[in-house]
Amino acid sequence: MAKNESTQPEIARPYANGVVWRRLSPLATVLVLILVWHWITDWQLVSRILIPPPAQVLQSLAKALADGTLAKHAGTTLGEMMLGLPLGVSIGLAIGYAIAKAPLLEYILSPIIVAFQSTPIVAYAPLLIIIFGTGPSSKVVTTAVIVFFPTLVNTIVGIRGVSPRLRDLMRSLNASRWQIFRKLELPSALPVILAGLKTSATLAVIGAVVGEFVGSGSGLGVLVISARSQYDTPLVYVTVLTMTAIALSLYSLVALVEWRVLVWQRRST
Amino acid sequence: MAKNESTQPEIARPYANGVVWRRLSPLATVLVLILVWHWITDWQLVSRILIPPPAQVLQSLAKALADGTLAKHAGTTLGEMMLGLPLGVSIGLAIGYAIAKAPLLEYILSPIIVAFQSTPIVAYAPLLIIIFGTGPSSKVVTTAVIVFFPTLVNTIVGIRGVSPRLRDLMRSLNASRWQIFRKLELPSALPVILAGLKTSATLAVIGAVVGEFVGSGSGLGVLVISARSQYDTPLVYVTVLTMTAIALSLYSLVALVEWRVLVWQRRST
Amino acid sequence: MRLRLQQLAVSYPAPGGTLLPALGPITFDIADDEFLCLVGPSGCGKSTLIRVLAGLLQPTAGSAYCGDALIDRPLPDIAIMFQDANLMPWRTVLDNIALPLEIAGVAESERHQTVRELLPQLNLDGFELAYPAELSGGMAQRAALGRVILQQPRIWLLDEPFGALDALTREKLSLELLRLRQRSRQTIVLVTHDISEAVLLADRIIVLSRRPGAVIADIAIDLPRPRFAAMIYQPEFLRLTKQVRESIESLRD
Amino acid sequence: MRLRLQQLAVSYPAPGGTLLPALGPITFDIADDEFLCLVGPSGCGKSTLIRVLAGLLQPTAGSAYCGDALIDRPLPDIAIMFQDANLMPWRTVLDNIALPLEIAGVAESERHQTVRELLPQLNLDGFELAYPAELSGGMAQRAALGRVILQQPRIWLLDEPFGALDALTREKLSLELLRLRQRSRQTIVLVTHDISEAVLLADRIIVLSRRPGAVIADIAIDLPRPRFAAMIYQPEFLRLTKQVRESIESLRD
Amino acid sequence: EERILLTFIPNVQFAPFYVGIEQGHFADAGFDVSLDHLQEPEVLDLVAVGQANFGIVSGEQVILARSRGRDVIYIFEWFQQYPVALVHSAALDLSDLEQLRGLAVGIPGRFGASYSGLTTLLSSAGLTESDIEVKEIGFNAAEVVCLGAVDAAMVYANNEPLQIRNRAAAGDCGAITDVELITVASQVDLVSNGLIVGRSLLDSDPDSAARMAGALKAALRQAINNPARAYLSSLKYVDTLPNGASLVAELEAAAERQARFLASHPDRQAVAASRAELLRQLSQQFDPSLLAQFQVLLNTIELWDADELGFSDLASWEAMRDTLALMGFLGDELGDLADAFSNDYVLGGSE
Ligand SMILES: Nc1ncnc2c1ncn2[C@@H]1O[C@H](COP(=O)(O)OP(=O)(O)OP(=O)(O)O)[C@@H](O)[C@H]1O
Ligand SMILES: Nc1ncnc2c1ncn2[C@@H]1O[C@H](COP(=O)(O)OP(=O)(O)OP(=O)(O)O)[C@@H](O)[C@H]1O
Ligand SMILES: [Mg+2]
Ligand SMILES: [Mg+2]
Repeated sequence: MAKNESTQPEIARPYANGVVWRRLSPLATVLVLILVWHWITDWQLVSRILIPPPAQVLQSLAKALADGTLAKHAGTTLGEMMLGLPLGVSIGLAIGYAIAKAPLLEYILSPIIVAFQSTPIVAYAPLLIIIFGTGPSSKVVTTAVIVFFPTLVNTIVGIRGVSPRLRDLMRSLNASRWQIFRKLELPSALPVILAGLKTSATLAVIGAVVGEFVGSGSGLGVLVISARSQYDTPLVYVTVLTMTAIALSLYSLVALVEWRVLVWQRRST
Repeated sequence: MAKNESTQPEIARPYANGVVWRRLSPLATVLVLILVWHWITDWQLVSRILIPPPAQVLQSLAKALADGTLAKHAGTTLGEMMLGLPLGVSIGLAIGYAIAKAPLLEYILSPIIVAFQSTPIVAYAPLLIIIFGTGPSSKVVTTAVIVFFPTLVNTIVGIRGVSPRLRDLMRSLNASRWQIFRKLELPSALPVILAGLKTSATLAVIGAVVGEFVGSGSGLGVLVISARSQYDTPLVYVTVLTMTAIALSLYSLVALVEWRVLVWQRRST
Repeated sequence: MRLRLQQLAVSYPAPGGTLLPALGPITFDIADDEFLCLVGPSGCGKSTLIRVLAGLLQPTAGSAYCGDALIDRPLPDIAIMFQDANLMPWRTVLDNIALPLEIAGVAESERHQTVRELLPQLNLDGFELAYPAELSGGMAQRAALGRVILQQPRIWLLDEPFGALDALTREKLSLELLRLRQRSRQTIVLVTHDISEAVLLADRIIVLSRRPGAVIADIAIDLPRPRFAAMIYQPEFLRLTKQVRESIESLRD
Repeated sequence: MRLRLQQLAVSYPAPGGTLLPALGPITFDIADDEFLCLVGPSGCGKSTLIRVLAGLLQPTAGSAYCGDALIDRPLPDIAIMFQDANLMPWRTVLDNIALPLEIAGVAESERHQTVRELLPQLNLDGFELAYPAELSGGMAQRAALGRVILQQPRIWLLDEPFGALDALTREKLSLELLRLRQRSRQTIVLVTHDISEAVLLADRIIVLSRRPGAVIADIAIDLPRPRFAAMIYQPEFLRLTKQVRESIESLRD
Repeated sequence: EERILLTFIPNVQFAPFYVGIEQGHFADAGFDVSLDHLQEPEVLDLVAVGQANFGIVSGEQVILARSRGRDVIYIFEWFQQYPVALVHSAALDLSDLEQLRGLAVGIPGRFGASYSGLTTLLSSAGLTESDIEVKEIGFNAAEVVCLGAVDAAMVYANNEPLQIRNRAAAGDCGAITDVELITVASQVDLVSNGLIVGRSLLDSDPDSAARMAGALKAALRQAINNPARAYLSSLKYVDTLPNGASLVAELEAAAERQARFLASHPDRQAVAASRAELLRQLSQQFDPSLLAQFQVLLNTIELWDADELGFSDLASWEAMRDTLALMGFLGDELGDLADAFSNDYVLGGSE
């Protein structure tokens, strides 16, 4: 099969034909997962206390939707992410670009950068609360911190991988720095940068939620802890599935951009 | 400066000369950071409650080293990481490779993969403990889970970026699948995969520590909470700095491999 | 081994969902041990044809056989030299040339030995540790040629192997090719834009039309062998050259 | 504008910390509006010289001037066509050719218009939306040529611009080049391995020695202009061709 | 091997369990005990599904979890007093809880004992949450209070106030020089932390439940009576405890003395006085930071101590249930509260 695919000259075809199928396949996966989940609870393979049946979760979802709980908390978390994600990503892009241009910077900055990435939030929670308060801004920070690193390292590698020949071409055309970035470096590094963004986008949810764990009045992190502390397992599931849905949407968004932008790579495979 | 670097034919030079400097520069950064830290506490810019003076932290470090506390807890966490990191990374490599070869898989698996990445551990803590117990194995799992994703997405992009022309070459030489992987795909995708590993390696610490938060008797995660609860801020700092040191070592290890493996890229820039 | 092309045609998918006919339909045989030169306008499908014979591209219609075997995947007896040098940027010249031996499982010391013996003929001695990005255009091409030579194939598919080389090096290497072939007879399909070169080397020259390439001339070159550079001043050589040139010039628009 | 090369030499760092002398020291001038052809063995430093003149490579010794200006960075009046096509794989043919206009800030509709007018001369019409990976070797080279033409430079640096082209296309494009030059006089430095082509096009041919390249012959081509393809049968042409060939053959080892 | 699931992390507050292991109370009752630390909901769920026989959680968790279908029974009340309190600067006059109105009060989040405690305090003063400004500050009360980001905060009475006080005394707590406490226990008797078992254990092996309750009771009493010994027993389990040689030597001596003193069967008041005396002696020799954890132990002992250990009464359960109802946390299956706990098993043990 794989062999056939690469020997046939009609390379663009499978993509064109497969589009509908491909778009639907994640839904199929979700359906299968729900079925498996249903069976697990139906046959009581695991206690219902630990894994509630899908129907119960659906009911809980309906309720959380109806009384606005879910919307409120998801709204908070989304709001935090929508600031933290672009913030962290842009800093990652900027510093990553700088490091790619001046490799010494990587050595100088690595202790700081790695420290940011490897310190659990509990350790600096008091600082965070004192400096940013208990409002959304501290969660924007935790999101930005967690999101920053994957974008950074992938930007470095992406920009370093730009063809030196094409750099020569741009220089010979007297292109400005900005033009070199916009017309050469960015498109050339894009596949790798987008991979970094995929990691960043899915980590963003965790970043906001973990920030909320530190101390918050609303948000999915608060909802999940509150549901857990009230032993409302179906609501825990509703909350977690909401997080996954958000992460999956962001992931899909990046995947869509990737798909659109990399026509040339698909066509030339 | 940047211009000069790229117009000079003596491309390999700056690397050769700069090696010593480069190796030392992270140390310089650490020294500067400690100085800044010292001034902050010395001039009481921030309350000592939040940031203890370096001298106090050093004292605490000496004690934690002398009585073996640090070694014991760091040992636990390291042990968890040393299993979880390779586990997560190999699964990431394997699935990433499979997805790169059969793009449909990405669509099918994405809901599951993203769910793993975006679910905070609190939500599945009971299941984790029921299945893996409270021993190190549950932390191996949390480490593997957090480490898996960056390796995965970068492997996908790396393998997809392999030149179709060189694939043709390998096929025309009747290379086996394994040879194609070993001699073409791996070296070609390596820069991107190593970037994924950089993210994974630094996340590994967080993965183990967060796993310890769920429930554990020892490990740096336990130590940091224990120190927090006793308001022993210097010990909190000692623990966090240990985590950073571990993450930095792993990061440097990957960076070293990168540096060795990518001679050709440096030579041809 | 005989190569047979039967109603072979290739189309590529083009932007807009249409198909771009790139080659054929084309039917001809290449005899065992024949040295065939392919000439034709740029973009007429020469490389496409070579890729089909190498088993790297499935034709859209018709088929190609090597002996009795349908070529539907790369066959072990056939080696291809691509139009671009196609070297691995992370391998040194030595390791790039040695790649076929490496894949065949030859031990490192032995394959390095073999390559080092080959390097002087390629004028690449002293560059075994250079990376492809450090080579001139012609040097990269010579490395790629070295890689094919090491495969010792029964059938050689050479896509403009001397395109980036100066006259002297070109002459040296094409004579080297003839010499190799004289020791053990092989089938060679060579794409070139140089008519004198084609006449000097080939048993037969096939001229392709503009895209989609079809055979517009099939000229037997019955110059005696062994051939040598000075032959280009012989009247018979000039006549053949003129014949090929004329069939190409008939394509002038 | 006059190009002046003064004791110009380039060495590359080689594996093992040594230096590889690639070119020179070399000293000569290229007159304003001169058409200079550079020939020489593969790996003798021709591309290196072109890159120095383009301001992309700092010489290790000596210097190059354009008029009175030291060439220490790419100058706006000078355009280079690389030995490999050097197209951006993510851009269509249209956008690859239009790149210089895009960088100069020409509006999209205008630059597309300009490129579309140029495509027929390059035999690339119908391929504006193709990606480089979908082009044949010669087509990619023609796209790269189109990109230089659009720059309308005062000084052209062309590194084997017709290397991957068949005789017909080669002829067509080189005559097109002469025509362009006749309308507004320009300085052209062209690297080629084809001696007839060099004699047909050049005012002057410089033959370089083996690496590190030094001038071993500097031959003025005083054939009348305008030139045309049929000139190759004229005795004066044959005499000049022979002269160039002989100086190259003196390099034979 | 018998697992007891504890919450949080190894800490001197779990001293009775260390004492029980080190001094053989569990072994005497036929148990080879190992301790695990998990988050409270995990402890409860694992006991509910029978992954472990014994766990320690707070009473409110039992009510909440039972209202969502977990059949666990509380058989031994470990903390006699609800451990949560409101801490505030001594400069702030809160003699009447009504004065909380309009103040910023920090709690870790809207869950757990702190939140229940706050709700109870407010309702006993006739206030509701909307009368004050609730700030979710996580477990960072000491820093946040000292730096003045809140006026008061809900904390564990045995730990944070001590830490803040020590800092304030050292001039390290911003403008605050001393703090005061309003304990929840001083207002309402709420059921507190205790030992839980699953229904299936009570059905299959009620005797082991009784033996465990008895062993815990004995160990707890021992910890209360001889805190120096309890601290020393904890050293092996809590490696962040101050364990300087001179402190350990002093505590060894004190433990010996206390053992002799206990042989005379002193009453509760006398024992309490002996603890206070020991602290006074130690304070003269050791830096407050070295003694902090020992002091935490003594504070905690105040919350444990009672004439009869292990018993909980229905009224404290009802008070807790009312608080939870007020918070809107109760699920739909709230059965008879009397099924949630039992004092029968405490009787099985001996002191
Ligand atoms: N991968 C591809 N996808 C789409 N079209 C292609 C592809 N490869 C080649 N073509 C088209 O097929 C035609 C023939 O290409 P081919 O490379 O075979 O020409 P060629 O005869 O080798 O030309 P040249 O002498 O310039 O190398 C061209 O029009 C080209 O655009
Ligand atoms: N980037 C580089 N690093 C190191 N050595 C190089 C580099 N580029 C070229 N060289 C060396 O410099 C010498 C001249 O190379 P150059 O590309 O100028 O040759 P050329 O005359 O253009 O040859 P050709 O006709 O084969 O293209 C060669 O020996 C080559 O190996
Ligand atoms: Mg071709
Ligand atoms: Mg060259």
